[in-house]
Amino acid sequence: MTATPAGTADFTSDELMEVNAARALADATTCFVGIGLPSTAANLARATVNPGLVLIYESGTIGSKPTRLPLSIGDGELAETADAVVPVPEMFNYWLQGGRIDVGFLGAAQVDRYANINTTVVDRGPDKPEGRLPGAGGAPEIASNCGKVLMVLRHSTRNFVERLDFVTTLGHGGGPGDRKKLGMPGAGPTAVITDLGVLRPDPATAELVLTEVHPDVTVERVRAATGWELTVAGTVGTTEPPTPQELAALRALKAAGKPEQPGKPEQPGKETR
Amino acid sequence: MTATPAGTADFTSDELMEVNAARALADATTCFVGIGLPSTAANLARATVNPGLVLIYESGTIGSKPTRLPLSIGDGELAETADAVVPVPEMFNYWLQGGRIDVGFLGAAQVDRYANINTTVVDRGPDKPEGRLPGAGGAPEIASNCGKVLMVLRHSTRNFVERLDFVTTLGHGGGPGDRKKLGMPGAGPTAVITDLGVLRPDPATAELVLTEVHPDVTVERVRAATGWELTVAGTVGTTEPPTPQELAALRALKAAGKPEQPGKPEQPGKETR
Amino acid sequence: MTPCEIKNTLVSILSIPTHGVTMADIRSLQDAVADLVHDGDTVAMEGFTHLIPYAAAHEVIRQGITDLTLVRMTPDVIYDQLIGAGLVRKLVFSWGGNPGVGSLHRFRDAIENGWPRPLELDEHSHAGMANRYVAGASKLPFAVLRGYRGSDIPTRTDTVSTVVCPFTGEELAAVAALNPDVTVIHAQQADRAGNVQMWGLTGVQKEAALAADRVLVTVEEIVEELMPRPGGIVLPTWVIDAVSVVPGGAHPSYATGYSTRDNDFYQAWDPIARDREAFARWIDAYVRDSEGALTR
Amino acid sequence: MTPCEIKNTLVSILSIPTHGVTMADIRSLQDAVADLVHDGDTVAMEGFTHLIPYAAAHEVIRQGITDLTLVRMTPDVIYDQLIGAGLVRKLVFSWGGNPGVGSLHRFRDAIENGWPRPLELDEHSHAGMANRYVAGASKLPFAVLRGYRGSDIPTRTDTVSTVVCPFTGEELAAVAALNPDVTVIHAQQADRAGNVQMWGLTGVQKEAALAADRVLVTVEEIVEELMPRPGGIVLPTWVIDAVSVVPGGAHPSYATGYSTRDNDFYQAWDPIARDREAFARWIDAYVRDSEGALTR
Repeated sequence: MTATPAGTADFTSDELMEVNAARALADATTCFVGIGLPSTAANLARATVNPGLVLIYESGTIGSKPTRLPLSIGDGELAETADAVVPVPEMFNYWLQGGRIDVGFLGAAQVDRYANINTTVVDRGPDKPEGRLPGAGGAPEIASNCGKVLMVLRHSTRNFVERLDFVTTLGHGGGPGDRKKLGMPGAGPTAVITDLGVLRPDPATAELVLTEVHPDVTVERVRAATGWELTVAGTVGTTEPPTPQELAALRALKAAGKPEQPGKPEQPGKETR
Repeated sequence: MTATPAGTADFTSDELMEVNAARALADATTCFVGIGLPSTAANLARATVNPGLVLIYESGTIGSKPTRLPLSIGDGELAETADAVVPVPEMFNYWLQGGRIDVGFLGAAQVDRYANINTTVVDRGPDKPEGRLPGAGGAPEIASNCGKVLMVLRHSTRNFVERLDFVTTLGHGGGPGDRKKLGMPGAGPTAVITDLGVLRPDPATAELVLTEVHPDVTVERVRAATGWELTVAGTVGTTEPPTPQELAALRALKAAGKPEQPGKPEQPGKETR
Repeated sequence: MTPCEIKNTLVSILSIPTHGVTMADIRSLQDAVADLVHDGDTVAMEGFTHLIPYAAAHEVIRQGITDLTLVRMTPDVIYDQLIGAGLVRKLVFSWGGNPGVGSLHRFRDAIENGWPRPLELDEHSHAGMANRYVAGASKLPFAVLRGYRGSDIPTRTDTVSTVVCPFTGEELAAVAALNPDVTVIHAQQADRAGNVQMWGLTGVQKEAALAADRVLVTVEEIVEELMPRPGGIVLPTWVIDAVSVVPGGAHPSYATGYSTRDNDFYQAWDPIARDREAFARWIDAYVRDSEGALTR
Repeated sequence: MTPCEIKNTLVSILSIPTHGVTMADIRSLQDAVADLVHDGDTVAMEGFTHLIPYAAAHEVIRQGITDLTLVRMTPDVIYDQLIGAGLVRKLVFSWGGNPGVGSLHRFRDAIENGWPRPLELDEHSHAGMANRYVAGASKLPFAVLRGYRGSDIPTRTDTVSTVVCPFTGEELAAVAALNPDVTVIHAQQADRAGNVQMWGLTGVQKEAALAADRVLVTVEEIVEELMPRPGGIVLPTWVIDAVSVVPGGAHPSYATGYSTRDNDFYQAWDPIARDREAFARWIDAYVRDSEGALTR
């Protein structure tokens, strides 16, 4: 995270990524929100470009309006501020599979050129055991059933890989038409937003193409951080730096995300019951 | 309905049927209750032999404790007095199919010697259209999935038929073993309680056999009211007449079942909105 | 470049097309029915004894919307009226009686005598119907249950079949999903944004609504804020097309917290429905020419 | 013959054997765990972030009940502790992280290095796991979903397969039912009869409980009467085997209305779990030898 000056405000590349991810939700109506960066982006969108955005968390909350960033998808405030709370099976069956959700917002550990995702295991070399990642969570069906999918993750050759060690969640498979062949209702990933810029699938090939870079980021730097030979759009745009309002909203959300815990134990291990 | 004297109390054959049906629930723990006679019996059981009986109605109520006989399975009091109210799909999937219910209590339009049930259509002769009955409702799966099934209906050759015009709900099929072959979890009908007596399936043949008659009812009268050649048990018992307590409880339930309607319209057709 | 201009630029660069999600309109029942219910539609008016949307059905009768395929677990008096009015081509159901009273005479007359027109049937058990709605809400083509075993029902419908469990080899019943063109329900309350809350017996209304292409909800009243209720189900505005305020719109069914079931009406319906002319007079007097008809 | 004698006679004539339905016992956590959880059992301790039954898991650790197959959508720190304590043979799950913090290090150490013992995995997506519980609660052998498409997950499990819709020909995913030997959940309240109510995020607890052979519920408190709550789920006493009163029994998870999530604990867990010795010291200090251990 290097601080980049921009007019009156200093901001980090992470902040720019988060702001861009929020902006991508400007026209969304309902968003299935993964925890971490997607949750930051979705909550920032509600505080800036899209106050009416309906946030849906897999813990069962529909229309959550948290005032601070939740640490987990099951923080109490998500339920307390929701329009409706439903059981988890209903969430996945009636709401997600039921085609009710406009945008799925996902993170990833590894992504390939077709926006396929690995969050299961990584190969650490012939003499070492597989490295364990958290697993699928809701992602395979989020990516399949939401109208569109946005992804947000940091850009490095560790994350943007030539070949996934495991396909947890299908993005565009091996090219255009693969989703359709598999009977996946949604359009799949439409943008991958990183701390260096934005990649989008080429409609002809479904391959991720660099379409925007952040201010002061060169195309060469993005190429170097990408594990495959990156295709670059004919015209590469530059994303707008965060406005002071966006930055203030983002920082306020994050500051509010670390409240004093009521009944906070003196020792980390101490249980209060 | 002929009034039959019995000690100090007069009672009808219907009342005796209802009292006997309630007694059959003495050891039951949970009962899936059809509307009509089964509901009368189950509510009377709660008022007499089995105050702890858990009444379950297909409208979604678990543990209803109505103070008067509900007219429909969705009367408000069923929900207001319930331990839990669940959506209808949950009722059929988790509770009934889930094997949670001890006794299913059914009525019937036609029953055959194997306690199979028709509530769909009746053949009214070659020149006439089929006569229409209400249909299956919950019965096929109640009869399949409850631990046991009790039936209550009035005894006549119209109801107790040699051959059903339509099998809505399987009782014992064509004999012992048929339920098992079809993979039906519950034991099926164990008693058919009528206004003349009680029939039970012979364990060897699964055929309904007359095991008890009501006081002052002859075996011949039951034979004459049965549309097949009725098998009679070696010893036919006589059911006990209603106790004064049972009769009082039954009549109180029925009287309470006809309350003054709040906002009752002057004309039957007048809508109050 | 002002922040607003920046926003607009970025929206054009980064935004994604919306998925067609819109808020419910709060509008008159007359307009809502005219817009959402069309000749030939498959319509589910649900409510398991409780919250049956009678007022909306009466508006369908007034507008003469016809050739309907009606879907309901328990047709009840509401469908007896629509069938008797000659608007129904086909009925999908599982139990067709007047609860606690007896037969539905208009339903029987249509099936047995084709009056006022023949009525095609697709008949199931309650468990099957409930699961057909679940499949519909889940956007699955079918649902699985351990049902219909030994029953003749599957001989009279093409929407029951079987599947074999790939793990155990057990053969189970499969029922085809129900996805109505329109689902109509009655609820206690909506807020001004069109979010709806119902409570008490909630039956299969959530499934029926989420399975449908279009959803119309009549409500007892509009409130400033929906206060969460025990047993309450909230349907967010963006799954609903129109909300119409119709106090008492479930009569002779009821709305917990607002009214009680008019059991006398259900009993009084029996002689009315037994007689074709009495029925016609009742529909004219209390539906077609009623005061309510003029003000809605 | 007295009415009571009559009743007894009639019971013997007409009664039917009970289906094995009994009321829940209210008893100490120590006794309940000892009776209901056995070596080698398949155990689901559910609670989606909210109402996670930590106290019961700690009692399992104290009693050294081992060779468990643990089932949970999100193993969370609760299973990190059981895995690190060496009691777990196999894990059935869909997302194994410390929510909002990072890895579950005991879970990773067991999988990557077999410490303190190898850990077999049966891995799914959330949608798959949720539907496996639904099938279990419905006593169906499998559930159907439109899932796992294009994913490698089915190559590593024998509990995902396919079925073909008999109506449309579409191939869909089938997942095998989950029917744990024991399900353990935490709820806010029970009444003296052992009926239980929970509210807030209720996750898959109803399904997990109804899918299991045995059910243990820890509660914040016993109340005279369960007052229906918005969003409340009631499990009647006759589907529960034992209720144990354990105030704070979900800590560091939480119980809506009683406590808030101890996010600091989740963050503090990371360095403890990273280090095998620090973990062992923590388990000894706060679980095995804790005051709570003696009083329960």
